[in-house]
Amino acid sequence: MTALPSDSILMRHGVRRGEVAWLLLAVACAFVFPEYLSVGTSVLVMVILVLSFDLLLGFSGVLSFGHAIFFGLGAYVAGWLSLAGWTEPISAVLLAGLAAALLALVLGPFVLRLTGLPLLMVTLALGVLVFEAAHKATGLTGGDDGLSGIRIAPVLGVFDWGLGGRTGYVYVLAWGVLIFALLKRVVSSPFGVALQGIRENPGRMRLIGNAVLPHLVLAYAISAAVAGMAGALFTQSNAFVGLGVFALDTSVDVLVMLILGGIGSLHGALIGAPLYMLLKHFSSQWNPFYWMLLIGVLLIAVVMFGRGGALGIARHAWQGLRGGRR
Amino acid sequence: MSALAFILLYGISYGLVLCLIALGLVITMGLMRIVNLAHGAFAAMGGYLAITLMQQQGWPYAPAVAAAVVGVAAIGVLTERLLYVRLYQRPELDQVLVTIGFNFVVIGVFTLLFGPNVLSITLPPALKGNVDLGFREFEVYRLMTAAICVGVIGVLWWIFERTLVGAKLRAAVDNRTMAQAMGINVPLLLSATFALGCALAALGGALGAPMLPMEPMWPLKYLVLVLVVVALSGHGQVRASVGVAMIVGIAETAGRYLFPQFGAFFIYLLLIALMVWRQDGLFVPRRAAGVA
Amino acid sequence: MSTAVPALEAAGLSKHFGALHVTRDVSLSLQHGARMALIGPNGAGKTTLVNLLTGVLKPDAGRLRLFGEDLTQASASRRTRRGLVRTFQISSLYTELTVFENVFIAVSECAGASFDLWRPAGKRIELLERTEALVERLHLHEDMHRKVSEIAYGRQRLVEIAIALAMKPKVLLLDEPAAGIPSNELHLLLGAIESLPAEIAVLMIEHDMEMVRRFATEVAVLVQGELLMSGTPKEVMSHSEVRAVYLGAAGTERFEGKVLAHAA
Amino acid sequence: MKNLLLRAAAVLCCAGTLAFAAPAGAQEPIKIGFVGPYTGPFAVAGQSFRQGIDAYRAIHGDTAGGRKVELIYRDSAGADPTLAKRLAEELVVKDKVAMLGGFYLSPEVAAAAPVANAAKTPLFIVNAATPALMKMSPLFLRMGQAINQPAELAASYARQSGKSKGYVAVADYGPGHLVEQAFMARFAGEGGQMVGNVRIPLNTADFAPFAERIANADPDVLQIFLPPGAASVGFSKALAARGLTKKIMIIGQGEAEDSDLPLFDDSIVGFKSIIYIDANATNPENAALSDWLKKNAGANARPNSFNIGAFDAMHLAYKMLADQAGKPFNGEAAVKALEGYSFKSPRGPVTIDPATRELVQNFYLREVVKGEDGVKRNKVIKTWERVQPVAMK
Repeated sequence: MTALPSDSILMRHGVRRGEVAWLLLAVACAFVFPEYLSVGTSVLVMVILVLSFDLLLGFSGVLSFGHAIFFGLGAYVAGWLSLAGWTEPISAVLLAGLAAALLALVLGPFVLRLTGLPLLMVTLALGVLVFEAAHKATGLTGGDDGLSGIRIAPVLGVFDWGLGGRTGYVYVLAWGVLIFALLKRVVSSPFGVALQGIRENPGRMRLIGNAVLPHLVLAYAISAAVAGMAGALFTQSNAFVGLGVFALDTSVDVLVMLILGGIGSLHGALIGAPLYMLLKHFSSQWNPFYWMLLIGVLLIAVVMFGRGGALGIARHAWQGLRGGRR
Repeated sequence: MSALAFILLYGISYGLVLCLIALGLVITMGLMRIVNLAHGAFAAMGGYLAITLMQQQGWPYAPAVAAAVVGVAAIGVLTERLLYVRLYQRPELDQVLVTIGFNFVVIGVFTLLFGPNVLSITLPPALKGNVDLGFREFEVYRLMTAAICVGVIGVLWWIFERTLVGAKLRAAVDNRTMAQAMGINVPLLLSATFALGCALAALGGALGAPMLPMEPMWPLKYLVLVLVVVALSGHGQVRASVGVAMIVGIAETAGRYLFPQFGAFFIYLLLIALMVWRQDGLFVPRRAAGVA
Repeated sequence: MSTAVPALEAAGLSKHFGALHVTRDVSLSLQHGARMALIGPNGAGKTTLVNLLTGVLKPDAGRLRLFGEDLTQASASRRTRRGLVRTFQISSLYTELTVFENVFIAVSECAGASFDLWRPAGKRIELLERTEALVERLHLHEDMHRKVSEIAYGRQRLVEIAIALAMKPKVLLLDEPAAGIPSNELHLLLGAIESLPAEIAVLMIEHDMEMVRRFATEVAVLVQGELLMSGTPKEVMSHSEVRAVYLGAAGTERFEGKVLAHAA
Repeated sequence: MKNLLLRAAAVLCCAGTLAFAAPAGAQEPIKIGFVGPYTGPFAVAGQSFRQGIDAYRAIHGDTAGGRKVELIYRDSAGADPTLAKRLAEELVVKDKVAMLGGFYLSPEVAAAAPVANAAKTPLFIVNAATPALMKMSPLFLRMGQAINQPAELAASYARQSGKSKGYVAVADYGPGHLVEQAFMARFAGEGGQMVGNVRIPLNTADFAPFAERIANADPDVLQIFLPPGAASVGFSKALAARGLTKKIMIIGQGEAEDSDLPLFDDSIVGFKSIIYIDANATNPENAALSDWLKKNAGANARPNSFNIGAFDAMHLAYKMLADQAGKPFNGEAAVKALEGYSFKSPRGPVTIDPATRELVQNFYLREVVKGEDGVKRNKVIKTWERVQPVAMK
């Protein structure tokens, strides 16, 4: 058996240097910028959410404008659990992921039959519908006021959630590493390879005997589970959850982050979310509409000229430096 | 009885404006085979342009609207030549992303130029006030808008069904390769169609400004409604879109009137149910199951 | 003819779209290891027949059996899993993936691995080795790690066949495999087809008479959705109706090998 | 790494200066963090917060209780309560602020409550108006209103004006629901009959169906509550088109402030609204604020609920610092000491209600009139003096 090139979709397993570097950087941030840990935590939560979206869009080719429903459901499940007295955080994250996955298993068989504009419209409509329903169900969601008074027990019974957010940062980072490793496992598996086949040519997959819909539904459920876990982490690290978690903006932001970072490798999420939030932070002095202008131009530029987002650009630059082939 | 009259009058006048905007999108999407989420931006440009001409240049209403339509058609051709040409061969995802990006840019520019607030259009005195229809009062403005929409849709209908240009257009919407083989200058046709689509959008945006007031977020806020019409019409189904737009307009109005609490739900539930039931469009005969 | 159960047996297949009858009462049977060609003029309904056989379309009437098992109502993917595999007239591949990855997807699917979420694909040595073997069998090793969209069209056709073989077909339908292949690459295709395992029954839909002559032991002629006749190539050729309807004088010449150039 | 080095250097420097300087406590500036929407859809409010603060400091100086006061502003941009919470946390942890202020939306306050409670930091709610917020922390002081107050006054006023058939139309979100409940309860409680109510979804484009419903119910007074901007303009047009503006009394809150009036056509004339400030009041505090705004924030800048709220927040901040001069700042004690405190605000005389930590203040009924110069403005037609906030259960 001759060796496969390292950039083959069959060779996604194994730890890359870049991944280790990213983790070291994330840990270093905790020491270098201790005042910004709560911002850092929210960046990490978004990284996890974008990872989940990459499985869906980048690997399975499902363009959804309703990803926030899973993030939001997970966030509220964590909130409800806490208010009901279930303050243990780790199990709450798992339960939130489970709830989101179940919702995806229910919706998936209907939604994933569609492609193109109908798929886009139905996921968008689902997103809006869930938002409106959450808005109406003030008894469950707290309406515009959200759920406050959320208490979270110390992580593993030891690490207390004080002001400053060190516990939150390390906790979310640990979840991020775990989830990344699991997702990586999934996308490197024959299942992950089949998903990429479905993304490229679903009709052909069917004709080689692949059960396309079940594959997509499973991918949808995994993606939803991760999004739900991100939602739970969001609630736990903020000790608050409001309707914003269901907002269409969340779905669109996630899409933009993924595209900016680079699609279909899981690594784009690691870069895209921090990049987007950093850009947003530094342009926060501006009117948010200038921010839209900036993001619009970036989006067009990345798609038209810089295929592969920040990751793709970096890779090209690296190959250029090394006088690379291809 | 009065409820029914209200729902029909307001629903149809609302649906007609939607129809005008959506028709532009149905034609361009049908012909160009791209997912164009930037259509709302052109409609909003129409509204803003008309308002600017009236407020800053002191133009009267009718010429301002007409000039806005022509102006946006020109912007449309420019955009098509510079941006959309590069998208025809791209995957759907790229088209979605670029057109969303275009929306963001347009929203940013609107805010820069016009500020974040609503800009209202001043109607000429003749269009203000109500007219007595015998069974109830009705806004002159809505009546006039409905009449213009019916007129424009009628003319389009005539062009599509009765003229050579229309035949070519239908042929190209149906089967672009075939049209090319028949010697139709497709690039020119694409530009012309895009201009037509943008002109319709701009007309809808300018005429509809009192119903759907101009604000920077307009392109995204009302895009969903327009897309609902397009998605339910089915691919390139120009005729179906008229019917669908009426249904959406009436359903929206009825939903908000009869169930104001859940009015916002109504249209989305309808969309999801119909799309899952018939993803090719409402009035499209179902294709034989499983055709690749 | 052997008396064993035929590999593939179609009986009385009919299909119409509206008033247009595209397939009328077609019956044919492929024995184990058969090499049959299906010929017919443009618009004879050859592709519709292939779609009916593979389950892309459902027939209005008629039955289909694979090794005696009734698959008339089975979905395309079920038929594929049963060993009824096809290639496409127009290449339908995963164009952004490499040749190796294209074949691997089919190998993995056939091995039932596509629901394995845990073991990395790159460590499934048995799958990788089978993929490599198929790639080599079709002489694709040079292009193995290039994207399908970047290789020559003729070689893309070979990838099609490699994918079909990866699915361990018992009955293989080749839908105009030579379409679009430049003549200087045709020998690769012919070589590949000639080296197909003998036990596979092959039905080839083809225009190119040179291909048919070299490949087929049986020929079936489809005209206006109806099976005009079938028999050995010689029998078919000597049939006056076939000549009249389909081949014409020029066709006869080509069939008899006087014109060898490939016709598009 | 660089940061660590810098910090080490800073510590060394401080240690060095300590040896020479007088005891540091009195000299060290005290910081106040202000979280507000300085950009985005509500930027007008955030910028007004800032104007109010700048005006106060221009008039009253930048020291209190012998210490220099520093302001730190953090932008909560759109509607993101978790961002507001994060900013509050950052202000407390990193910038070590002694007090927090601002907060445009109620959920922002709800999200930030644990921060104030954990750090014992007094927090001025300048705008957010949900009554229940005050229960979340004993460190909250509200510079605005509880949103039910003007709705109840509107109901009473309508009854006193002889209106008997009431209708409420509110935006379908938390504050809207509160206005609806308050108006309906008070109107019915005073013998009126509610003929209907409707909640208008925030994303509504065409308001005609709502106007139609209202007209069909045939009320003689309509309480509305909608966000300013697109919704208010659209709704007012729909009401006019259905002939309601001329026919019935319409009372709102902040839908048509003077700065927004150019967006409306003349059908808005006659629209009534109730709010706790009067931009044209002639008291010296308001005159001073008004002057400063005209000179420093543009000729069109007027006192509004946001800049007056921030102005008063600064007044209370200075008061707390003066109360605790010479001591390390204790937030809980400082808030406690303010209970029952009265002062003169640009909005008129106010007292901090000891039971609720809300303001006892005047409310003003205004009506949109069109002047001879063709400019529309809000004119006060009635004043309720020293309205007592309702104690929470």
